[in-house]
Amino acid sequence: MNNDVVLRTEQLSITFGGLNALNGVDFEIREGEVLAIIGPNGAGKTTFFNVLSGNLRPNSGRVIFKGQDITGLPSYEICRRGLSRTYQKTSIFQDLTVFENIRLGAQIGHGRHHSWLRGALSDKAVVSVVEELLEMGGLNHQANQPAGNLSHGDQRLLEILIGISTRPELLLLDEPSAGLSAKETRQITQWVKDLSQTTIRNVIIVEHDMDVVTELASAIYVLNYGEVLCHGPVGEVKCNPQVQEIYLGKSV
Amino acid sequence: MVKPKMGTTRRQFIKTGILGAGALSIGLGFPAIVRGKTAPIRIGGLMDMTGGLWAFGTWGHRSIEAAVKRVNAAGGIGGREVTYVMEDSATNVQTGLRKLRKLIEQDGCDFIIGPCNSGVNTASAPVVEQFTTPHFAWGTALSITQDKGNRFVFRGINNIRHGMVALAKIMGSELGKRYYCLGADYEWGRSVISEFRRVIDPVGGKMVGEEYSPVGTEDFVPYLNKIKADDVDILVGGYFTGDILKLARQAYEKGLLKKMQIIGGAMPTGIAPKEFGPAGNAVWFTSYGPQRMADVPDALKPFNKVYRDAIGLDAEGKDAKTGEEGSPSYSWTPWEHVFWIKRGIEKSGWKGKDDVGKFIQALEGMKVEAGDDFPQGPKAMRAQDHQVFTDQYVYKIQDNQYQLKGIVPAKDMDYPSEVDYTKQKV
Amino acid sequence: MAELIISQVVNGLVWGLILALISIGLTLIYGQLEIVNVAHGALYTVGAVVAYYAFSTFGGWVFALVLSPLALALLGLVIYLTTIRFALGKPPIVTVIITYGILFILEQTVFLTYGGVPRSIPTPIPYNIPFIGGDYPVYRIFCAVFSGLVIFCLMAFLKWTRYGLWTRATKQDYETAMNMGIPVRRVYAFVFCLGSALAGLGGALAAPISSVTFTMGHSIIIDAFIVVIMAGFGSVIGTLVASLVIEVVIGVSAAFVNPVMAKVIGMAIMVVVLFIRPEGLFGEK
Amino acid sequence: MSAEAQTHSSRIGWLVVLGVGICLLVAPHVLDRYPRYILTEVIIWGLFALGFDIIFGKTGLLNFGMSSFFGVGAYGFVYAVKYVYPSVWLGILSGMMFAMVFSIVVGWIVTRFSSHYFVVFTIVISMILFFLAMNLRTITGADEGINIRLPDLQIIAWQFSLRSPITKYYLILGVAAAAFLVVWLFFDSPIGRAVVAIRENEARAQMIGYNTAYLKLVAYTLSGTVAGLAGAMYPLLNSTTSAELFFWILSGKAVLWTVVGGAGTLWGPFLGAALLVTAEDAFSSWLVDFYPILVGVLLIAIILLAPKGVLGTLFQIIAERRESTEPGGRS
Repeated sequence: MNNDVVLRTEQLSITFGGLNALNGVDFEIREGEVLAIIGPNGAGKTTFFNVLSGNLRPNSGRVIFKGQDITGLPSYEICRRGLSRTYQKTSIFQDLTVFENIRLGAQIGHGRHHSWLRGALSDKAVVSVVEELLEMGGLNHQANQPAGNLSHGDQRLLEILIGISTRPELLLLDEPSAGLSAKETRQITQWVKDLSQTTIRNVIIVEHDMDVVTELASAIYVLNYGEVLCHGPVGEVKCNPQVQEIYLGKSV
Repeated sequence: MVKPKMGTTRRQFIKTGILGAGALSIGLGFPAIVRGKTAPIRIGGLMDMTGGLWAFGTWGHRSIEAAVKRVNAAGGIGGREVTYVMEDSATNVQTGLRKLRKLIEQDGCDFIIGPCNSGVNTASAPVVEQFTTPHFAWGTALSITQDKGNRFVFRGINNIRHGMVALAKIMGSELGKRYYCLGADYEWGRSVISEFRRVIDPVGGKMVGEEYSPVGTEDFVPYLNKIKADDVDILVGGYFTGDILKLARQAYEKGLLKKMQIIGGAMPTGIAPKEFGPAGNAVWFTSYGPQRMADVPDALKPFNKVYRDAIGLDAEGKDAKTGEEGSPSYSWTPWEHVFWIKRGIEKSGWKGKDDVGKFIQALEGMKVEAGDDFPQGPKAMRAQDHQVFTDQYVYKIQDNQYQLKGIVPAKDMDYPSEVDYTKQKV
Repeated sequence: MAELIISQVVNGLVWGLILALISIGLTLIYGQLEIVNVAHGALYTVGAVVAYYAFSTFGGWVFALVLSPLALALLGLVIYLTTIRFALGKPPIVTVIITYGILFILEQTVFLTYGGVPRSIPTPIPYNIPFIGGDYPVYRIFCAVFSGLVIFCLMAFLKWTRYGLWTRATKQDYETAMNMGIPVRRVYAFVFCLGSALAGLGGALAAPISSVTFTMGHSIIIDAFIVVIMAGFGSVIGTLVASLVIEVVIGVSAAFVNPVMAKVIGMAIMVVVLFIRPEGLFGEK
Repeated sequence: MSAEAQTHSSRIGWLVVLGVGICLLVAPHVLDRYPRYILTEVIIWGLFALGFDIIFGKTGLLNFGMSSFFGVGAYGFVYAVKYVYPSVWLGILSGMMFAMVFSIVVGWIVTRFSSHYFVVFTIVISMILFFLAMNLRTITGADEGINIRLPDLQIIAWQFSLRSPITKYYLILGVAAAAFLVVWLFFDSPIGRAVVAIRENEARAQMIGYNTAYLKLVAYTLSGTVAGLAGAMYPLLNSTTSAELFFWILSGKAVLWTVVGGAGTLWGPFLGAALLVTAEDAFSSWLVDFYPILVGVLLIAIILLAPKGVLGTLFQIIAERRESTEPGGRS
């Protein structure tokens, strides 16, 4: 096996009540790559993420992460091994402060989550990471706000910040621009781009907005009816007539 | 958890203010601390005014109130006025214990008259011992004047043992030898059955089966199914009030009561005999006092009338005002407890807390005659276990009436005491 | 022994049907409104009390059987409008606390008006039929048949009528139902009333078997919760099956062990079922 | 602002804590006998409700069977003192350990359920325990319970008689304060804060690396142990215990006290217990008939209008006041 491969799936399949949500998906992401997954609604993109992150257990097939089989491991274990994700529908800790939202992930990143003999805030290493991340996301002025008070755009940002607070080696972004205005989309795209060039080098992104995909990803996988239709560099896939027909037809 | 909308508005502030103020005003309802330093003798009544035994509590309360009024009208005890404070023990041991403390510690009560709830009475025993406050128990579980009691606990009413002995004596020939036990799974229910066995086993009784149902059973049929009508003469029901009603009716509907008789643990309170319907004709009860005026022995009739008039109980054993069923089988006891206290004080010359020892010694072995003070009849307070011995009544329902079947005199129900409190310090 | 077991099974089925009637009200309300109604037992009590008054006023048992569910539907509407309406969409645990409050209010109101003394209603059908090892009251058989009939009608109603369709649509997808022009709020109110009426009917049926007191709902509500949770919250048919299973199991085990252990075995069955199938027998994942 | 933000609390907060602390220390010498008794009892009930708050207010699981832990703790105390060795410390330890073991076993079963399934499950298990406690009378004494004689309190070489209610008060206050401190530290620590994350969003907590099943078991055990510790102090106060302690009414009271006082605040349960126990005490003799109705209305009103309870809403208001005056800044 190539050591360069961060994550690989083999013949991943899952069915819901007779419906093949994923059907023999082979997938691969290499070190330093930003990949996008596209496809029409119901193509199985989010299901694919759910299987990778351990939310769903596949009926067959394997997920290999950093050379280890992680198929069917509980999601917390997968996260601790360095695979983190965000959600299309914002999933944050509404009543907790923005600071605490990020801190919860950061203490996992530092392996400090078992301790109960010391105050959580006296852990300088964790706190400084949180402050760094807040700075990075420009949320430091709202650190003490309950996360539910943030604007939608900031909540999307916080969603990603929580995702990277656990110091993952691979980040799965599920439609980071969902529900954002054009301007906000541009901002978050730029932000993710910076991120992928500095901290988190391996990113898989599910996205509808082709501009975002073009801006961020180096290669694309196209899913349709739970199967990989085709994959390859962005330019190549965009030109694929099949892809244009089923998905990109109107927008390219 | 609940996720309220963010941002406290003025409205929310006001809302909280109102709620907070409401809660605080509840808290501040805490009554001012009043401590009597002088004259009155304080009697505390711990009564189950709410919860399952509320009917007993309500009548007990009326009884004490009337008795105290009567004592005061006659110039109090030794010239001192008697005041009465009532607290609701809510048919609940935890609440009862707290209210007991309230009576002793806050209201400064010198004597406590306990509720009909055996659980509260047994749990009270260590507390009254600690505070050296005489306690007059009203519950009928045997243990109150046995292992669970102590020198500060008295009981002016017979207990289940008397009740079962009396039943056996009166039923006599009607009492078949084969019996089946079904009781509620708590101490009182179990002791009804064990006391019945204590009486009948030595004279050839044969137990066919024994079961205890969990508290709150609605359907007795699964247990009744185990009983074969031909094999059993008597169904011993270790149940109280509402449950004995259910048991009897369901047994009747199952066709068990064609020949079989049912023994109820004690006379129900508040339940009219007609509620039993046709099932009633097979039901026997032991009763701690007379139900109707007509059942009272002639010698006691004038005394009983005084007491009934005073607490508003009519000749039929109903509330003179509302016509609802009263608790005549029990409600004389708190009344008499007031007068036990009076006799004790008068005999011992009790002046205050320091004389408790003298008071207790005065009551130990005391005999009282029937009178307005003791309308239920003459009594003796046994010294060793502080248990009163008095007459016991036996009833049966017949044609939708509680019908007196007989009265068993105290001397026929004697049993040796297993404890001797007189050896304890006071 | 065989005789005893048969009679335990029969009685278990009979009592199970009555329990199912009450429990189905609980599960309907949950399935539709996601309200965990702790006050359901108090509604059952009120149903029995109304039955008592109806019986003693009009002298006929039929009146009780008609008036109780009607009165309870009305009471359900009042409760819905005053409190439940505001609890919709809140987490189930919040609804537990709200209905716990309602339980306090209802029960004490019954105590203050009806009184604390247990009273009884004479058996409406005072006949027994000979049955292995003894007699069996006809009224219980009537109750079982009647309950079964009501449950059947209810299921038919939910399946074939417009309101039934509406309730199913609302249950599946609130927003789509809204867009399709289904009066969602009215469906909610209706289902809450229906559930309350079933509790009332259960109370009216059980009143002549049990005795009518203000605390009679305590033990039944726990039994009802046990079957509803074992069935999987929201499943009508599951609730029916679970009621029958639990009552038969309790009855049959009472033939072998003491009543308390029989009861504990009944409860333990629920624990085991949920341990294996956390979503309940008929629940959806 | 969340209750969690309160932990980095302002100076005023500490002053209040200090004030309350001093009041509690002085109280037994100022108060008359009965109010002192009530206060002692309130501390026990508050600690019991704190146990409930851990699982409900902090973890988001409504445990309607808290009475089991209280009962187990009480019996743990009585067995140790009566049958093993007459030492109060042994009794308290035993009550706590009994409750801890019990909550681990039960928690292992129930924490795999959530929401309403968890609620019903906990009720049923507590009912099973109640029926068994009533049934196994040779062990529990059923509803008549077991009365005990308290040994003297031994602290190193000093002996104190527990016949003195003041000694009892300080012992109970001390144990409760220690337990409160442990709980408070727990929820200030990384693991405790992770527990709160479960309440907020269990799926996400799992996704960022928390073994939520394990954390729920930890919270459940802590909750049961604290409630059991409160239970162990009940026979210490009243020299008696009975199977009635297992009855669901007591569980209902824990819910009531905590919701009224302020779920998730840790102080709220104590406040709620104080308010409602004194209210019950003051009212139930002259407002007997309407008290339960009042309680019902209060419960509904609080959960709908101020779901954080008296204290939680107060905290929220203070926090937002502070925020509006000093924008930004973490602490």
